Amino acid sequence: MKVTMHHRLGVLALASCLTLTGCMSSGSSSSGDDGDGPITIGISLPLTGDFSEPGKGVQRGYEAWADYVNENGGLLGRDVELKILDDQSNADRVASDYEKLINQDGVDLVFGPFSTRLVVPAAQVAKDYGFLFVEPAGAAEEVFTQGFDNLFYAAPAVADDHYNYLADAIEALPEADRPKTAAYAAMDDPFAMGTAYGLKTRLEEMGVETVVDEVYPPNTTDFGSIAAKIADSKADVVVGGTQYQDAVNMIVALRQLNYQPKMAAFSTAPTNPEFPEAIGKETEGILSPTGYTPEADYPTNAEFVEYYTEKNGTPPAEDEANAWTTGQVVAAAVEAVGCADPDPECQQQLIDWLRENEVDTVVGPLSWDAEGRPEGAHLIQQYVDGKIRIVLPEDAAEADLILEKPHW
Amino acid sequence: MSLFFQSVVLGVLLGGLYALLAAGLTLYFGVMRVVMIAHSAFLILSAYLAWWFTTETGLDPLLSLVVTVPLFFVAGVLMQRLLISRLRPATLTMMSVLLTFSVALVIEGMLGFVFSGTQRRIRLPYSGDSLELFGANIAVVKLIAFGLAAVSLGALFLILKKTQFGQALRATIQHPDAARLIGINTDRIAGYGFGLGLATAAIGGTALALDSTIYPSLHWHWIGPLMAIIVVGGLGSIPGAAIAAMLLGLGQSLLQIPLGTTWAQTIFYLALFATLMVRPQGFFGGRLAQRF
Amino acid sequence: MTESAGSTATDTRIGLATEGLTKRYGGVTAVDGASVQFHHGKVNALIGPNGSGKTTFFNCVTGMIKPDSGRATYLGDDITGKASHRIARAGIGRSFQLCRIFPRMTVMENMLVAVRSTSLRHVLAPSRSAGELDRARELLARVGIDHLENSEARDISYGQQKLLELAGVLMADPETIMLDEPAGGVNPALIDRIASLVRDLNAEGKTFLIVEHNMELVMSLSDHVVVFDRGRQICEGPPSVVQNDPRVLEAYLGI
Amino acid sequence: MRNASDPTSDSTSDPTSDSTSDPTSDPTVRTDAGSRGRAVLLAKGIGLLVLAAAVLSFPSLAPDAFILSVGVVIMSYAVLATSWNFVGGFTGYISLGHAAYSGLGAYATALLVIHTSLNPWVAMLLGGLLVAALAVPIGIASLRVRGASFVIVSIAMVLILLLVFQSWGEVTGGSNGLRVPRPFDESVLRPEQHERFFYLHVALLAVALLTWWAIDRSRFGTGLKAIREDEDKAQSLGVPTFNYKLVAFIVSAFFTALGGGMYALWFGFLDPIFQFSILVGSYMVLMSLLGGIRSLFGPLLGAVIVGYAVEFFKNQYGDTQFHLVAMGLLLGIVVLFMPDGIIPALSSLINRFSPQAASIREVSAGELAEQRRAAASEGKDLDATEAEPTDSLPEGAKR
Repeated sequence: MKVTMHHRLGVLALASCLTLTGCMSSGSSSSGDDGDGPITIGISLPLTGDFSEPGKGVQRGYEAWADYVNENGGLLGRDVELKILDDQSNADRVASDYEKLINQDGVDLVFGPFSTRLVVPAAQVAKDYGFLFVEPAGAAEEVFTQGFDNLFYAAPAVADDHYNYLADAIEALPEADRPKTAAYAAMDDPFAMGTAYGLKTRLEEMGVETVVDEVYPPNTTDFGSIAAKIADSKADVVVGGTQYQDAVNMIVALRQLNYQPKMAAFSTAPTNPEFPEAIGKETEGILSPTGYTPEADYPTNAEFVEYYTEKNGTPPAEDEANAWTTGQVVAAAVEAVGCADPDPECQQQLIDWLRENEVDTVVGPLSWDAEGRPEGAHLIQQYVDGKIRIVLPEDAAEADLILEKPHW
Repeated sequence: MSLFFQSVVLGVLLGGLYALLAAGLTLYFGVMRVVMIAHSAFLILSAYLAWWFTTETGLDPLLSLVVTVPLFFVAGVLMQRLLISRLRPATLTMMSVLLTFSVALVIEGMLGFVFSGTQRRIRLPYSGDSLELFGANIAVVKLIAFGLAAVSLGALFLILKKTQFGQALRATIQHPDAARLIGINTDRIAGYGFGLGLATAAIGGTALALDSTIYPSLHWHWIGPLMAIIVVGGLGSIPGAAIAAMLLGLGQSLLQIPLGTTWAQTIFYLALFATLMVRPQGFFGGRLAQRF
Repeated sequence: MTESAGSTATDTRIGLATEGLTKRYGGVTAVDGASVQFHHGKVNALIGPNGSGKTTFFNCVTGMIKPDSGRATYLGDDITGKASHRIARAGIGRSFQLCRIFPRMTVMENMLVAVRSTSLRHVLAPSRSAGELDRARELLARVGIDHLENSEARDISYGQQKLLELAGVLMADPETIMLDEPAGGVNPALIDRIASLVRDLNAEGKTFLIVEHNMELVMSLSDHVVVFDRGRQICEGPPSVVQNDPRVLEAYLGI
Repeated sequence: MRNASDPTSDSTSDPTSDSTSDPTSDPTVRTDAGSRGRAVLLAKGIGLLVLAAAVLSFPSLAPDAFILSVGVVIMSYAVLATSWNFVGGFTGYISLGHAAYSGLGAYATALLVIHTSLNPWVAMLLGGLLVAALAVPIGIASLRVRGASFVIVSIAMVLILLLVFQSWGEVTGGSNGLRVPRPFDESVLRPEQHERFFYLHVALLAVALLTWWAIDRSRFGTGLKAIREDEDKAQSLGVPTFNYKLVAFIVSAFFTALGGGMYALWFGFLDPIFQFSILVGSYMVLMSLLGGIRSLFGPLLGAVIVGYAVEFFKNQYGDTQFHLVAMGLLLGIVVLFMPDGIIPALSSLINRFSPQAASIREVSAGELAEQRRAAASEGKDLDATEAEPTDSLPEGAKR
C-alpha cells in the first residue's frame, strides 16, 4: 500500500514538473521577425566560475561594440540587441545556452563564447542549426580540425603562430648568438600549450635543444618542482605556456631558485595590467605575444580605444579587443550580404562571404583559411624600462628588442 | 645531483605543509568518525581571509592568524554541536560526508560570490627571496610555511599529550564508551576536537596562502591528496598522518623529476589504493580504521 | 530441570569450543587465552562480572572481531577468524546485546533477511515467496508478534523487537543459537516468554549459548554454565555446582 | 527431554507489551493487506501507465528544441541518479564520485566508436561492460573496509581519472577534449536527434528501473537493504555482505557507465574537467537523496526537480555564483531534515492524515528503539563496556 503511495506521488510530481517545464518556455519566444525590430545576437559567456575574469572582459568588449553600433546608425539600419547568458564555465551549459538562444530566444545571429574548452561544444550547436559562428577565443589548433565549416576565429593568429615574429628574429641572429637550450613549461590547456609548442617547434627546427618540457594541470599552485627542473637545466630560454596566475607563480618560483635565463617568454600573463603589480620591477625583459595593442594604427582602432576608454575608464585589453573584432567581422558580413536572420540560407551567405573576403578590424585586416584559421601573426611585446612595448615586428616596433634579459 | 637534493628540500618543505593540512582531517575522524570534506574548503577560506587582510591593511598575512585561529575554533565547535551532532549515529559516517560536502559547496560558492573567481596571490616583499643551503635554494616563504606547520603540529602534540583536555580527547578517540564511563563529556570533547581541527585549518590556510595562488574551487585540488594521506597514515592517527604526509610529499617532489607534474600527483592515489588493498587500517596508525 | 545436568560426561558432545582465544585492545586484554567447551544440544550459559570479556568472546567466536591468537572450533571444524556470515551458515545464529534489528524495514522484511543458501537461484529469487512467507509467519506467530508483520520494525516496542530478533535468527534455521543478554531491559513477563521459547526450542534440538546477568534465569534455564573473569574461564559445570563455587563468588565480589 | 511448564508463563498479560506499546491495536494492517491486494495492483498499474504516458508524450508537448534538450539532460540525470541508487539506495554507501563511472563510460564509448568500426550502441554496451569490469578491483579496495574508505575512494577515483584523462592526451584527447561521432547521420537534424535521444534515455531508464525493481524484491535486495540498516547484523544472519555490496556496486557502475556513454553520443564532445567532476557526482547524490533513496522512483523525481530547478534559477537569477551555495544549502537541508527524501516524507504526511494507518505508528516506542540502537551502534564493535575492566557489579552481587 505504501508502495502505491510512493508511486502515485511520483507520477503526480513528474507530471506537474513536465507541465512546468512546458510553461518555462512561454513568454520568451520572440523569434523570427525579420522586419524592422532590433537584430538580436545571442552569446553565452563564462560570467561565473573558473573562466569568469576573461569572460567578463569579453562581455565588456561585446557590450561596447553593440553600444557603438547603435550610436552610429545600427546594423542594416536596425538596432543591435545582445542576449548574453552565463554558462558558468561549463561545457554542458554552453551547449544548452546556444540551444536556448537559437530555439527559444530566436536570436538572429550568434557570437562565440570564451575559452577554447567551450568553443567546440558551442560551435557544434551553431553548426547544427546552420549558424555562422565567429568566436573571439578558440585559438588552439584543435578548434580548426573538427570540421566546422561555419567557424571563424576573430584574431590575428592561431595559438601555434603566436611567437612567429620572435622565432623569425632568433633565426635572423648569427648562429653563435642564438640560444643553445630552451626549457618549456605549459599549462595543460589547448591554448596555452599551443603557444609554447608553436615556439618549441620553430626553435627545435633551428637547432635549439629542448632541455625541459613540462606540462602541468590547470589547477597547479605549487611550481617549486617545475622551477627546480628548469633551474637545474640552466636553459638559455624559458618559455611559459601560461594563462595568468600560473605565470606569476612560476616566475616567483624561478626567482626563489635564483635561475637567470637569457630570454623569458610567457603567453597572456604579461599583457595583463596586474602583471607588473604582481611581479614588481623584475618584469624587465620578459617577452609576450599579443594579438592586440591599443597603440596599433589600424583603421578603426583609434575610434575603438577612444570609445571604449571613455565608456569604461581604462583602455581595452586583448579580450575586449577580440570581442570587438568579432562584432566587426560579423557586421562586415551582414552589411555586405544584406541579411541578418536565423534562416539557414542567410547564415550560409554570411559564411560564404567571410570565406572569400578580408575584413578590416582593430587587430588588423583578417582573412581566413577553409577551416577558419586567421592568417596573421601576433605582435611580440617586451617589458622595456618597466613598460610593456611592442618590439617585433620591426615595422611596428615601439622599442628595441632586448636580447639579453636583465636578472630578475 | 643538485636537482635531486633541491627536490628533496622542496619535498620536505611540502611534506611539512601536507602534515599540517592533514592533521585536522585525521583529528575529526578520530573524535567523531567524520570524513570532513569541508576541511580543505576551510583552508581556502582562511587563505582568502589572510589575503583579504593583507590587501586591506597592508600588514603581514601571518598577523591574520590572531583573528582566524580563534574564529575557526569557534566555528568548528559550533559546526560539531549544531550540525554534525544532529545526525543519527547509525548513519553518521555517510551523512556527515554529505553534510560537510554541502558546507564545502557553500563556502566555495560564497567565496566566488564575494571575491569572484579571479585567482589571487598575496604580494609579499620577500616572496622571491631565498636562502642557500648546500647548493639548494630554500624560499623564505616556504620556510615560514614549514615553520608554521612545525610549530602548530608541535603545539597540537603538546595539547594532546600534556593537557587534561588532550587526555580526554585521546581517550575519546580510542574508546568513546570507556571515556564516557570515566566521566568524560565526550560530546563536548568532540566539539572542542572539531574546533581544534578547524584551528589547524586556519593556520594551514594561511601558510598555504604565503606561496600559492588561491581561487574558490582550489579546495577540490587539496581534498584528494589530504584524504590519501590520512588513509595511508591510518585514519585517526595524527603521527601517522604526519609521517605519511612527509613521505608522500617527498615522493611527489622526487617523482616529478622523471614523470612530470601531472603523473607525480598520482602517487597519492596509488598509495591510497595500495593501502586499502594491503593494509586498510593504514601503515602508521592505530586500529581505528579496521572497522570504518 | 537439572535432569540432564546430572548425567554429564557420557552423553555430551562438544559443539562450540575455543582454545587459548585472545583479543587485546591496545593495552587491555579483553579475552585472555580463553579455553572453553560448550555442550552441543544443551542450553549453555556464559556468565561473569561486567568487563570480564563475555561479549568480546562472543564477537570473536561469531567472526565479528578477529581474535589475536587462539582457535575456535565448531563440531570439530576450525572456524577461527572466519567471516561472520560463514559462521552463520555453518549453523550458528546470534542475537546482540542491545537488540539489533533493521529499524526501517518492516517486521516481515526483517524476517526475510536470513540467508540459508548462496546459490544464485536462491539469491535472485523473489524474497517474498509463498513458502518463505509462511515460514516467517509461523515463526512470528511462535514468538507472538505475527500481528505486526507490516509494521516498520522501529515502530514496535523494545520487547517486540527482542522477539523479532530472535525470530529473525530462527529464520536461518541455525543449530546453535547464541543470545547476548536475552533478558536485558525487558519486563519479567517477557523474560518468562523468552525462557519458555528457549526451552521449547532446545527440546526440538537447538543448542543455546546464553550470556546473561539475570542469575535466576541462568540457573533455571541452563544445563551447563561457564564462568568468565578477566577474559578467561575460571570455572564450569552444572548450575548447582557453579553456584557454590568459591571462585565465582570471588570474581563477582571482587575480593 | 524437558518439560516446558514454566510457573510464570500462564500470566494473562501479553508479555510483549512494554509500558509504551499496545500490540492489540493493529489488526487493520492485516486486513488491509489481504482485502486490498487487488486494488493496490490496479492502482500500481494505472500509476505506471500514467507515468509512462507523461514521459513519452513529453517530446510532442515540448514547444521547442531547447526544452527538448533540457528534457534529454533531465532524463540523462535520471538515468545516472537511478544507477547511483543501486549502491546508494540499497546499501546506504554514499558515493560522491560516480562521475568517475559515467565519465569512463563516456570515454570508453567514444574511443570505441572512434577507433573501431563498432556500431555506436554496441560500443556503448561494451563500454559499460568494461567499466563494470574495472569496478571489480575498485570495489574490492573500497568495500573491504566499511564506510569512510568507500567515500574516500569514490572521491579519489574522480580526481585520479581527471588527472589521467587530462594528461594522457594521445589516447583521450587530453584537455583538447574528444569529439564523438554522431550515431545518426547528417540528415537527422538536431531537434530530431534530441527527440531520439530522449526516447533512448527513457528506454535506458526503464531498463535500470526494472533492474532496480527486480533486485528490490529479490532475496539479494533484502540482503542489501539489511546491509544499509545494520551491516554487522546482516552478516550475522548469513548475508555475505562484501559480495553483495560488490555486486551492487558493479551493477551501479555498469548502468552509470551506460548513462555516461549515451550522454557522450548525444552531446558529442567530451572534456575531462567536465566529465570527471565531483559536482556531477554530487548532483546524482542530491537527486537521489531528495527524491528518496529507498524508493524506486525517488531518483527520477529528484532528477526532474533538480533539473528543472537548475534551469529555473538560471533563467531567473542569471549570472551569479549563487548556484553552488543554493545546491550546498539544499543538500544540507535534505541531509539534516529529510534524509529519507520527498517521497517517504510526503507519504508519511499522507499517512498521518489517513485514519486507519494512524494506529500502527508508535512514535514513542520507535524513538526509544532508535535511541537504543544509536547507543549500541556507537560502541558497536569496540565494546568498551566489556573490554575495559570496571568495578561495577551485577545487581545480584552488590554489597
